[in-house]
Amino acid sequence: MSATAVMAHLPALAVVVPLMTAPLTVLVNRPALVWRLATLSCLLTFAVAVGLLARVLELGPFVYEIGGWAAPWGIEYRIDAFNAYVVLVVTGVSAVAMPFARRSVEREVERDRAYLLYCAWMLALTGLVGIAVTGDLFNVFVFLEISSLATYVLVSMGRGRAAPLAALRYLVVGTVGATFFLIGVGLLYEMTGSLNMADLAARIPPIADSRVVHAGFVFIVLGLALKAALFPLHAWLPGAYGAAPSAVTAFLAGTATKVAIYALLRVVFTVFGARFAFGTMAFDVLLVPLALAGILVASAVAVFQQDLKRMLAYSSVAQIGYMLLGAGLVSEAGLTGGIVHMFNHALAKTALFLALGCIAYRVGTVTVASMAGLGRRMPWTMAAFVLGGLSLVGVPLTAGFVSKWYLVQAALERDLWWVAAIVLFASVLALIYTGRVAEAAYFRPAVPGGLPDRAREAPLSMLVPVWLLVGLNFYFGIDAALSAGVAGEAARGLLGGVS
Amino acid sequence: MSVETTLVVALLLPALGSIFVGLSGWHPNVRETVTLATAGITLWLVASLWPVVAAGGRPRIELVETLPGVPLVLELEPLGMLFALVASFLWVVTSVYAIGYMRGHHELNQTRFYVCFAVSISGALGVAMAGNLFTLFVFYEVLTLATYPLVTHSGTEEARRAGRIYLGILLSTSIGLQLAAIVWTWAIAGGLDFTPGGLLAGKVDGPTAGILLCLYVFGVGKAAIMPLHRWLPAAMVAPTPVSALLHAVAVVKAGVFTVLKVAVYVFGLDLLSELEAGRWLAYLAGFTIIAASLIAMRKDNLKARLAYSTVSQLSYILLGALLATSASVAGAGMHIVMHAFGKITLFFCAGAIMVATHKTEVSQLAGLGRRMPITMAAFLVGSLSIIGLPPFGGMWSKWFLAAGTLQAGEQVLLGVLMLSSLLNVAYLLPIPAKAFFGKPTDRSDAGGFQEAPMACVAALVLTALGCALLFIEPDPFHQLATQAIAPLATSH
Amino acid sequence: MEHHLVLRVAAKLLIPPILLFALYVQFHGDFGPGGGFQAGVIFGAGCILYGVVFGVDNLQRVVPAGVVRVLSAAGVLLYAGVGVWSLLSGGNYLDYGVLAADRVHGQHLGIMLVELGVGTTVSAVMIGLFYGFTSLRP
Amino acid sequence: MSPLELIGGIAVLVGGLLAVVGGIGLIRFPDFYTRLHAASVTDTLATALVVLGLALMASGVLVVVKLVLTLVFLIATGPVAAHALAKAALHGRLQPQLAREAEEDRSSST
Amino acid sequence: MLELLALHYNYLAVVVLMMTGLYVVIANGNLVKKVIGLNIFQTSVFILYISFGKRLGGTAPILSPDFELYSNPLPHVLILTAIVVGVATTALALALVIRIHRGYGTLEEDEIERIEAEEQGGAG
Amino acid sequence: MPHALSLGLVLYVLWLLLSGIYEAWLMGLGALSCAFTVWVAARMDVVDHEGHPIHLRWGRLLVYLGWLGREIVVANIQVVRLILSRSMAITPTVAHVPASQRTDLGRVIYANSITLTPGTISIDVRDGDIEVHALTREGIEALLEGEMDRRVRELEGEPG
Amino acid sequence: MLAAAMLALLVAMVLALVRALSGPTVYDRILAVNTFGTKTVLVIAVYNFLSGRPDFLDIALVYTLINFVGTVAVLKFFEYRDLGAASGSNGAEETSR
Ligand code: NA
Ligand code: NA
Repeated sequence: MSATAVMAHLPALAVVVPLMTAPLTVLVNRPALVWRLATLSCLLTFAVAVGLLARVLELGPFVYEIGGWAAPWGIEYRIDAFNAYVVLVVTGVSAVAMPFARRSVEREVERDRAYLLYCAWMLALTGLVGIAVTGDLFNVFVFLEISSLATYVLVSMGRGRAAPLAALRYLVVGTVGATFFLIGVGLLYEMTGSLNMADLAARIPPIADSRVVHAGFVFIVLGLALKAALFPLHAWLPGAYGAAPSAVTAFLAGTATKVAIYALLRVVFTVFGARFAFGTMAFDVLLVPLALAGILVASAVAVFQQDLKRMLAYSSVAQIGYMLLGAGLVSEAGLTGGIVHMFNHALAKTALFLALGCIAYRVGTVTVASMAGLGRRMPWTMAAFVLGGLSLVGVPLTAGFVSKWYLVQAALERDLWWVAAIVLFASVLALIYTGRVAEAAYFRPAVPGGLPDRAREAPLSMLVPVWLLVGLNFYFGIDAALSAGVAGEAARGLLGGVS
Repeated sequence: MSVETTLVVALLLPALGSIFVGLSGWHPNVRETVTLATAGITLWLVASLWPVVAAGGRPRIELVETLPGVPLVLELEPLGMLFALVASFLWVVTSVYAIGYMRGHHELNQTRFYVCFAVSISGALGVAMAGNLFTLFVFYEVLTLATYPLVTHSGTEEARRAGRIYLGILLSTSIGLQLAAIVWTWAIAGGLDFTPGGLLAGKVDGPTAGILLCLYVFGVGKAAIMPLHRWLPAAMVAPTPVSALLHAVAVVKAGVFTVLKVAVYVFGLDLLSELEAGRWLAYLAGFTIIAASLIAMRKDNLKARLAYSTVSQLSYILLGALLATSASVAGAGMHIVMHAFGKITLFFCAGAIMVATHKTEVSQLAGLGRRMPITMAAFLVGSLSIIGLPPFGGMWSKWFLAAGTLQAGEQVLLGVLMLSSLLNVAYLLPIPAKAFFGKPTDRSDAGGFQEAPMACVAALVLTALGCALLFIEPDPFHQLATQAIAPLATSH
Repeated sequence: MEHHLVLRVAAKLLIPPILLFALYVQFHGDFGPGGGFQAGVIFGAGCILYGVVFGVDNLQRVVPAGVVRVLSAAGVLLYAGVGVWSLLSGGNYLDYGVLAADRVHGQHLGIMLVELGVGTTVSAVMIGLFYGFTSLRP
Repeated sequence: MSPLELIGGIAVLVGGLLAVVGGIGLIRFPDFYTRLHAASVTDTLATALVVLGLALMASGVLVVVKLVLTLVFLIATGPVAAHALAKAALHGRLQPQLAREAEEDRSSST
Repeated sequence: MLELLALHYNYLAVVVLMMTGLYVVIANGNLVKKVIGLNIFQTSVFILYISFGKRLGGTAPILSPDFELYSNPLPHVLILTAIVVGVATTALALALVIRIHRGYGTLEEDEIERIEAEEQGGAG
Repeated sequence: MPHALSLGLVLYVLWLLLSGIYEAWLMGLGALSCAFTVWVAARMDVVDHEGHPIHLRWGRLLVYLGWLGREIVVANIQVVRLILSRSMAITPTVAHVPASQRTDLGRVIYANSITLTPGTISIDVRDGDIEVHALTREGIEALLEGEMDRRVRELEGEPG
Repeated sequence: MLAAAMLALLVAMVLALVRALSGPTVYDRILAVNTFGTKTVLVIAVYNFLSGRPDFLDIALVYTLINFVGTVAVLKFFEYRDLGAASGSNGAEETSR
């Protein structure tokens, strides 16, 4: 196939590459080889994602028909700036976390089960990318469940007996969410006879008064909100993130909820349209307060966590609030802020979880108490953690700042000064919980015998991914032209679908 | 090297130097040589820009467009020049002092100290050279974060608590209020550039401007207006060179400088002088001046007393900025310089006393003048300058501030300034008086001459001389301060 | 002694027709997508019935765990591979029409292979899960 | 509606009603073993009536074959499952609630 | 009329099943029962989809005459896929349940939470 | 081997019945499928006189099924009456019923017939008898009369 | 008529569900779930006719099979606490002599 032919098939390749890798990981029996295969696949998928984004920015939105059948009967992949952006985030996080995973997995997962982890990882990636590229609602469900099932497996592979418990709890909530989504999709199908998003978008307005459509909206939104861990439906997340193997947590934190948010925004803005969602259904009346409550409550809870994985997990719940707040403000600035925060938070949170993975690798436990004196023992890791934390706080020149800038701007645009105030206040909470770690690491002397002897700097193969992300946090904080630019384009695309 | 390049290099040099400082950590001599060399070159670079700015040049360079319409811009205007000069000069002096102090005090983690110190200077210079509100905010935060490890330096529970308060107040106000104000300003004005005559002039109505002003004034926690002053006394647990950095060189000065810049270039004096909120804030500054002085009087701990003194003195500058007259703004600008030299002298002295005698309380100092005559003489000089008495530089800034209150028709605030000077006398002068004329409580003080290490003494003598020199030659700084409001000055 | 005589005999009678029915569904998916899932489920269920009644060791003898692992992977590979084949033949992903000179024939061939992949994977995964369960003794 | 369809419909309806009766038995009967009997009402006659009724209404041979196959499978597996259930319950020491005389018989015989 | 009624009773059954399943999932402390509840909950959707059958057929698309065999394959796929997903989920859930039982020796959530709390208390 | 051949044949008939499409391609697939199934079944060791009882008297089996169907209908009516009766006059009974069949298969058919008939359930199958739970004592008594036992025994041919 | 039959079947399903939830023994529950499954098959079959599309008969068949295998597996698990053992002492070997 020529290069142009490859370009034409990028949407399919983004799904096919990880999909083909998954069975290969099962067939290959040696963990080291499996990892190499998975890493190669992740990098390849990322390259595909880059190509996809470049193509969209160059040509504008385009459609790829799976199986060569035209929509609405065949399944089509519909690519615009938003999809391409999300695919880039997902594959990028995977491509960074996978190289990191080898050492981490060696330590945290039994050797003969490692292949299962890589297989599930690739399937999760397949599902997540699939959700992002497909233009068919039922296909979203299928990919959602592929990624979810793989994710449950991944979570259950964490150390200790808490891992299967967390996985099961996640499974229960995730299944309820997916089932809600499926019900909603079914109701829409019943009313319109279509599953294609673009087709639905055209067919819904004439029947927007139907109660079945309303119910469909509620079910779909509820289901995706569960998957996205929108406060107060977030209870599964800290347990799952806390129990999963470190590399998996980093991968999930950067991708899973974001893709769910993508799906939510896609359905709300593209399928139902902002007029229906926010006009008829008054969705923002619910979404904005919940997002804000999530930002505040989860941030506050994070402050009191002793386990750092759980702390960051609660922080994620808060950050999800930011992303959805942007959507709830229903403006270009708000959506841009929400979408760019998907990108920026992926950079920051993945860096932080990977840094935690380094600590877990050397120290074993990741509690605030076990950080004491670690600033000297693992200087590069801790520095990365602190810098990543700055991005989470939203200090200027870090990626996190860019998101907050847009969100505050969007809030002020609508004269919601108190929303702006909460957004900013929560940054201070983020400061407190990340600051606590920095304080312990640098200004608290190590308890004699508190750190194991092997607690020295993490190996280079783990540090490089961490610092790559830290560097990107600053790069995209200093020059946000690309990240914010594409997010803006995606936001305009979402809003443009309405008017 | 073009002027713009010089600007960038001067800004980045301390940060780059910090890397070398960090790398040379295992060799204290190399480390300190690098520190001094970096400080010296930085001062030379900054000074080389002075003639350009004095001649009316406004070197400007856009580094990168972070967000659409929100670039990182450096621009050096007179007020910034003034601040940059003070900061870079005092860095040299403080570095000399720090070497003596840190070695004499056998501090741990000295490398971290020097690294953070250098980054802080970059932050301060960035604040001074910021061409728009966003850039200023960026470096304001850099400064906050880089000084946090310095405040927490000793790692004791008290130090960590102080660090928490420090970071908590400074970051929460800056992110919570200042950033909001900046975004709002952007929304109103469509840009963030510092504009002579005021970015917001003519674009905003009274009440909105009032709220914005409050956001800015309270959002700049480093200016330590009450009730946001708590971090400053708390931070006195830090080593003395850090106190110098906080109180004189960089941190609080960055705070009041920010308010001054906002007053002059964002609101513009015309708009500001009409704002009711500005008046109320000026009164709050007046209250802070008196209240902090009263608290200072009751503090026996020397550094705590000096810290409250700083709180009080900072509000002089706020007062000057908020009154928004030509004289008050000039006075405010000059007070940045004058207070810096006076207060750094006092802290150097306090540190020298601590290194030499391990004394921290005012009540322990009786009779110390015989043992440490040079230090106590310098303390007297610093005190007099802070009080505003001739023949020291502090007199000039107070003079212009007083004139400013009258220009603005605020006789009450003139009274505040007068009363405050008396209070200054009451809490500062007893210290050298006791030292020279008091009876030693401690037998060792009766012994012979025993000053702090040479580097410390040299530094504090230098700054004390600076106080005197500023009395004789205040013009360069007065010129810079008035240049900033030149359009206004001609219109009055 | 013969504890589950009824079950044993019933299973012996039922299993061959079940397996055949699975294959029937596999190849008669109405030429539309979907047949593979059912077929795989049925085939897997038949095998599991055998495993439940005659013991997992016997089932392991019939379908060793390694074979199950390979089959589950091979099915996915077949599924995805047909898609790639259609890509390489100049069509879109899973556009089977290009797989043969005659579009209809190509469609049939493509669907059959894809369904075979699905069926293989589904049944292998089911058996694999059964092995997983039985190896996890509470 | 053809007579065949009518008969089929009636059969299906009767089957459905039988299923309800079975369900009632499932609720009313006092213990597990007796409930098994109630369930077998559905397993046998109700199922047969419904499926055969449907077969009478069916239009294609294929549908009839599938229906018959379903019935055969249901009839073949139903008693096996019921037997397995009863046996498992007994093995799990679930004692049947017996009529008094029968209980005496049983105790005397063992 | 009767058919309409039946259709509505269908919805009723779906809702009843859904609520029952959800209730068991939420209210029951036993993990196995939770899984069963989840299953019931999912089953409600299958029934919902099947009860759409009529409409599903109503919109059969007409493709090119070559492919009349493909007349709407959708309903099949939808339900089957959903069922397969449901079965996979249940299987995974049960596997997890077994591992949990092995780890904690119980499947009651209260009990597990108590054990967890004790562990936390012992560690901190 | 005869079992395997016969099984393959029976399965192929089933295939043809189900398929309804008599093209060479699909019929070939059917043959392959049957062969594959027989192969798997042989690996499973289920192709024997129990798994594929060619020795049964198939003619009698049809007669028996007819008889059994009638019994089931009758029994159904009785149980339905019991369920719906207000007093619910049940007398649950457990008893051992003699089973005179010579083969396991025969006993299984007998046990399943008992279970299929509402009102009686076989709980356990032993060599000489079957333990039965009945809803009423009459159910046991009917079984003890031995007609079903005899009819099933007559089905048994010579195991091959 | 079919609709009424369907309604009846649904009622029966609800009754089974009640038993499944109220227990009291695990065997009651399994029995109820098994019965529930049988009725689900019937409902699917009837609905096929009601909607005029006999597409789902395959599903009904599959469901029957799964219902049976599932019941046996669950029973076995509860009886022996182990899915993997051969039922009773004899496996296929014994009978295949
Ligand atoms: Na997250
Ligand atoms: Na019976």
